[in-house]
Amino acid sequence: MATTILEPAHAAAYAKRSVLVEWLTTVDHKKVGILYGASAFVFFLIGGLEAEIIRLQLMKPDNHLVSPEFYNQLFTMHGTSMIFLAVMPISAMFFNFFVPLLIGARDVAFPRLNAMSLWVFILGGLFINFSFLLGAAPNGGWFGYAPLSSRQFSTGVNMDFWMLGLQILGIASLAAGVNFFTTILNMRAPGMTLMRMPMFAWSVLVTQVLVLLSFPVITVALILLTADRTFGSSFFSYTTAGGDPMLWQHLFWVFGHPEVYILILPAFGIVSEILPVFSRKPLFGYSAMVFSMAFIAFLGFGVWSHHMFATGMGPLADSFFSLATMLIAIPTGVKIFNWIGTIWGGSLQFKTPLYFALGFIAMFIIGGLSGVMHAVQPADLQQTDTYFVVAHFHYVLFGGSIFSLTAGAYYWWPKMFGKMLDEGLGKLHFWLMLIGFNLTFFPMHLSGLLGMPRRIYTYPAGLGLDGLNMASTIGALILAAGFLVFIYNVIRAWRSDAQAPADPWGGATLEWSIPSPPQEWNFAVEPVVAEKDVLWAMKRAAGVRTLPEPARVSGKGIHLPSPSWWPLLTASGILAFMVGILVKGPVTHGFPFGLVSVAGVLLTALSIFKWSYEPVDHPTTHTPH
Amino acid sequence: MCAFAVLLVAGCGGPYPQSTLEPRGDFSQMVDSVFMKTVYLATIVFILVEGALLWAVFKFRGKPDDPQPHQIHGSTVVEIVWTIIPAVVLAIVAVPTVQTIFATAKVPMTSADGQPPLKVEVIGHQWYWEFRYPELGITTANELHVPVDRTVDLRMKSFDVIHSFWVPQFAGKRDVFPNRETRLWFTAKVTGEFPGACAEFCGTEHARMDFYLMVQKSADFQAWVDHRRADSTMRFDGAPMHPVAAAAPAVAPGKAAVPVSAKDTVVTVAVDPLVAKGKQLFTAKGCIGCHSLSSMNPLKGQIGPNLGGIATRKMIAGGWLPNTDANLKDWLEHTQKVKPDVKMVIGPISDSEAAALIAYLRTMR
Amino acid sequence: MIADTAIVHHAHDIPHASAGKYVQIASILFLLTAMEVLLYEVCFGHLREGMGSFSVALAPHFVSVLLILSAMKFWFVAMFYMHLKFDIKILSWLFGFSLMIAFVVICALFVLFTYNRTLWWWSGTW
Amino acid sequence: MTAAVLDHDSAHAHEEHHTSLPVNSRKLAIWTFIGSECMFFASLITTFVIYRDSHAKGPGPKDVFGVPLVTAGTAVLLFSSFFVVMALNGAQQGNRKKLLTWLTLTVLCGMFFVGMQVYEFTHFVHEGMGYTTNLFASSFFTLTGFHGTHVAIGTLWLGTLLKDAYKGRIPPTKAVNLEIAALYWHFVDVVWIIIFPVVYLMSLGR
Repeated sequence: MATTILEPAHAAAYAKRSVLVEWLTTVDHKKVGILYGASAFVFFLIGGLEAEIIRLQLMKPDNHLVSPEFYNQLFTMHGTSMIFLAVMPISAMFFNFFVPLLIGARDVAFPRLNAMSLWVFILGGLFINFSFLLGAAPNGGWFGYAPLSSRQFSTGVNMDFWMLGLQILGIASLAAGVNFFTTILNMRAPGMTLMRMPMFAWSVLVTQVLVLLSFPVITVALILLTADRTFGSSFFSYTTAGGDPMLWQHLFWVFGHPEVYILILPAFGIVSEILPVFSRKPLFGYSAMVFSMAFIAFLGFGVWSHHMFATGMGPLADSFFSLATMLIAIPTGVKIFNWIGTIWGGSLQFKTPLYFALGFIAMFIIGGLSGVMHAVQPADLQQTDTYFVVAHFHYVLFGGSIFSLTAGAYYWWPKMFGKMLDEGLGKLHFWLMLIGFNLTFFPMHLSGLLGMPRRIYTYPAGLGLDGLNMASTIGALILAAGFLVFIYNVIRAWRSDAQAPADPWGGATLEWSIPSPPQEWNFAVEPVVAEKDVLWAMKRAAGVRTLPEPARVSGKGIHLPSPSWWPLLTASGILAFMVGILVKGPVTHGFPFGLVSVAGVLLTALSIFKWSYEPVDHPTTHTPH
Repeated sequence: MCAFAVLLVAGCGGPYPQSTLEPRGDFSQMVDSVFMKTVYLATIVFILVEGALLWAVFKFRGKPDDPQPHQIHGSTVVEIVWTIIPAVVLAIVAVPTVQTIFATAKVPMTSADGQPPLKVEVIGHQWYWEFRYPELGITTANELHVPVDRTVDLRMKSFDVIHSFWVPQFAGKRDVFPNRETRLWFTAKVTGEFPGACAEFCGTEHARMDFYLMVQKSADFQAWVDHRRADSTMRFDGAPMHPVAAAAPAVAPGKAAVPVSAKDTVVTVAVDPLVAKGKQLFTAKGCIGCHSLSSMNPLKGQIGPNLGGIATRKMIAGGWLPNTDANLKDWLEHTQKVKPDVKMVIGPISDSEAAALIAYLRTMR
Repeated sequence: MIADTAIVHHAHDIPHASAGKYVQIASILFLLTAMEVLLYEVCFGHLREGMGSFSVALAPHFVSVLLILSAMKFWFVAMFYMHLKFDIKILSWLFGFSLMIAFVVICALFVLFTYNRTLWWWSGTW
Repeated sequence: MTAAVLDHDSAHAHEEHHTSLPVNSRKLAIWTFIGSECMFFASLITTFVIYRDSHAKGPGPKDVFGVPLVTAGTAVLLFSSFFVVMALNGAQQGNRKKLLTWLTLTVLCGMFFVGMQVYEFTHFVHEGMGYTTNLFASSFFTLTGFHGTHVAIGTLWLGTLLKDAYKGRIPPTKAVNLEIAALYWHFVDVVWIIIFPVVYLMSLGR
């Protein structure tokens, strides 16, 4: 019904704009997705470089490769980047590109809001990383514990960059949260009931609930920290008026624990898409998968204090949070069993995406088991803040999220760019990553148990940690090699002329029914869905294994949202506001930087105002009546 | 993977003085016992689940032109079974967990040797540890002396940011806050010297905020206490060396410092002109502003570590460098290079001045 | 309840309450607010002297009564002014779930901070 | 004119095309946002409750709070909620006069509330309670300040809708434009319904 032919030639109007303007003003969810992915991959490489320097510094005891101060900046930025600038936005790339395709929609519910999320994210990421150029990158840990992060103990602008940067990124996440929640609930194709949705769409829906309910808490925590650092209050410092650093920890982890699931649930979703396709067998226990995911998300709000077992909350609170944390292992176990159930009895097609998806399961099991060990509060008293924890969460976030996101990249690359990635290089990438990953992080379990605390820039000889750390460093270099292979693979595919087919893997979901890469309007005719795994159903009905290659259509008259400058300008206003606060903090240089903030607010307000009165349609299709 | 782990550990040999796997106190043994239970269970689960995964991957590998496999959408019975199994496994873990939480939370009222627990105040500083024995009136730094078989009741606070006190072989970590007291306890079961560390990121030099736990036989501990109570006052000929110390008298009332004769001081100082010069420099260079030289006269709001008995300590610079003349010289001459951002600022200092200070500090036994 | 049948409803429009209903709700809300203020005045304010033993009896229940009155106001606004009563159920679920998480987090934090020492009851000397 | 607007709207039928749930996407979005805001205010309220007794230095709640002023503010917000719901009613009926009248009153209430809060804050500062005087003050100003910011944004939003209404741009088919603003406005009101007893009355009655 959305194919009503109104006006011709919007494609011509698009072509008139320069490439730069086109990308800066785009509201196409696929372009937004690609921009998310490209910028996040750059931040991922920066974060990876930080990790490599960290590993080189820890290669041997008493090493002096980097200064203590720089090391602290490195690990803070590594954590912050990987969480907020890599894993979340790479997931967001998949949300953006594939959620509308999976649910059979032309776009997200709010295309311009979507573009705004993107620009806020990119500007926020640049803002935080800009601190390196001033030699003042954040140095207080990604968790920014007060009072170390208060002005009294952190006089430079380092933590100002962190706190304001995170605030900017939070705005992007919240806007995207509203957008995708609404999109998934309200933009599904006819017949696509919630319980027929692809599992990835479910994972995004649940993830957005977590974003929407956890990010406001870190927003408040950062506002209070800003009040402390910039305006002289003492919410988290103890010296003047009895503020309580524990409040920071609680607020941070009320956000921080759901954040962990924000990082892993989309990974669950991607793997749940890939396994059925390469097993040629539907996902085992679809409803159990949905309910366990919802249950994980729900419990995720009741376990935050397990990050604070060493603070001495008392046995009652410790027991409560211990048991609640253990409960999470049940739905997580159900998910793992269902994945194994999916491949069980299947006909496994060993393509690169399947390799990474299986690697994900294997690694995530290990991360899950060490997670149960942390839930045991007394054991956690020994493990917390050691390399055992570092091992645990890298098994979950690297072995889990990154393996899954890489699987997703290989799986969806042909759809996104119309080029196939090379299978041989892909498998080489997999083996380098699997070996490098385990060589890096498995020894960390042991170095942690043998007494190596986290966040130390060096350690003495004689603790028996030398060999383990050397192994980790060698592993990290192998990991890096794996990603170099990936980059080479991408460049090769980029240069190749071979066009990917619409459905290279025998897919089950709607995105494989349209050309690779999809045309701007996604679906020339809005699909109608009668059951789960809709494309498989269509193939069954047609009695074929592969549907004929869909034709690329002219798309004449298909109505699309207009490009807009206002999302980018809104984001710029937000950035200006934060820059004003940043500079107001420690120095003013006689310039009233408060005015920069005021200008930022005015720019944002003006942009939102203009945006809400801007015609939604493409200008050329908007004729006066 | 587990075999791989064992090989790795075996390959690297030992010893592992900071290991959590060799508990030598009651607290850490309780923790280790529940931890090992989870390790055994986890190993079984690991082998079964990874085994099933690998088996499935091996068994069900297909060719592109294979017929479509049987399309199964799920099974309620199977779902229920594999929901219940993890629940049961977790219940097995949960029971000892809660028991151990309560057992470790409670500070025992009496020690194994029948005495009340030994109270120690732990104060975390950027970046060293201060230890006070309120019942004995002693203050020391970076070296916690305790008697074997006697429960130690630690009451912990921070001077600045959050730290975390950790002696892996004896107890789990406990965070140390600036505005609230936290507690931890343990009873050491063997004597020896054991490293400990700060486990909560606390700024630039977090990595080098180590300390040593010295577990001694009761008699040795008592000797150490007596020595600390006596010798550090000797040099001060009754009158405090500096006004700040006077403002902060010895902690325990009724346990006045051992009276000393002026003669001792004169003797100590007169032996060596280098020591005399060192003593003069210790004031002239401003050292006394932050460091007390007496275990019995801690500074109020201590900034630098208490140096009472510094000559007998194993390590300097926050439990990092062995206490040798060479290291001490390096420390005095290049403090900010050895440990950047540390609060100690001493200004340019010549080799001879350093030698004099070292000679003086070496008399602090 | 469905009074506005005269207007042509858009596909998504859900019938709302009538103007008369809104006036009714406004009166109730005003009354409840008055009761809140009155409660304060009786328990701790100007009316304390005059009410004597009634004040003394009521004061311990001040917080709970106040919270109940506020919850009632909250409910009236959400149900009628925000039309949750007439709108599709998913909106109520959405709001209700958020409120529940918010409420649980507030309560948990309140307990963790206020009863920090109580939670240590087991450790004897505390 | 109405015909023209309707015609204009029908040309844009795609805007309102198929939705999976029988609810406008923007309305669903504002509800989602409101759900998220619950956690925002929950965190601020928690912070206030934890710190409301931290006023060893400077004035405490009993020194500065006055019941009459804040009751007036509460009443203003409650009435504005009533006004905006009447305005929406007018918009849905296509009753322009009703819409304009009640919407004007709503905007005036919003302005009045913001003005009153400015007065209240100035008054507190004069009494010696600055933002950083003590933690009670900091958490009070942060909580009520952010609530006030929400009121101010809502007032601006309703103001632009009033302009639209005046120009006849809110026909019954576009009443949802006002409805989503009204939902936000009611939410700001229910937050105050919590703040009024929890921050003012309970801090006084102890």
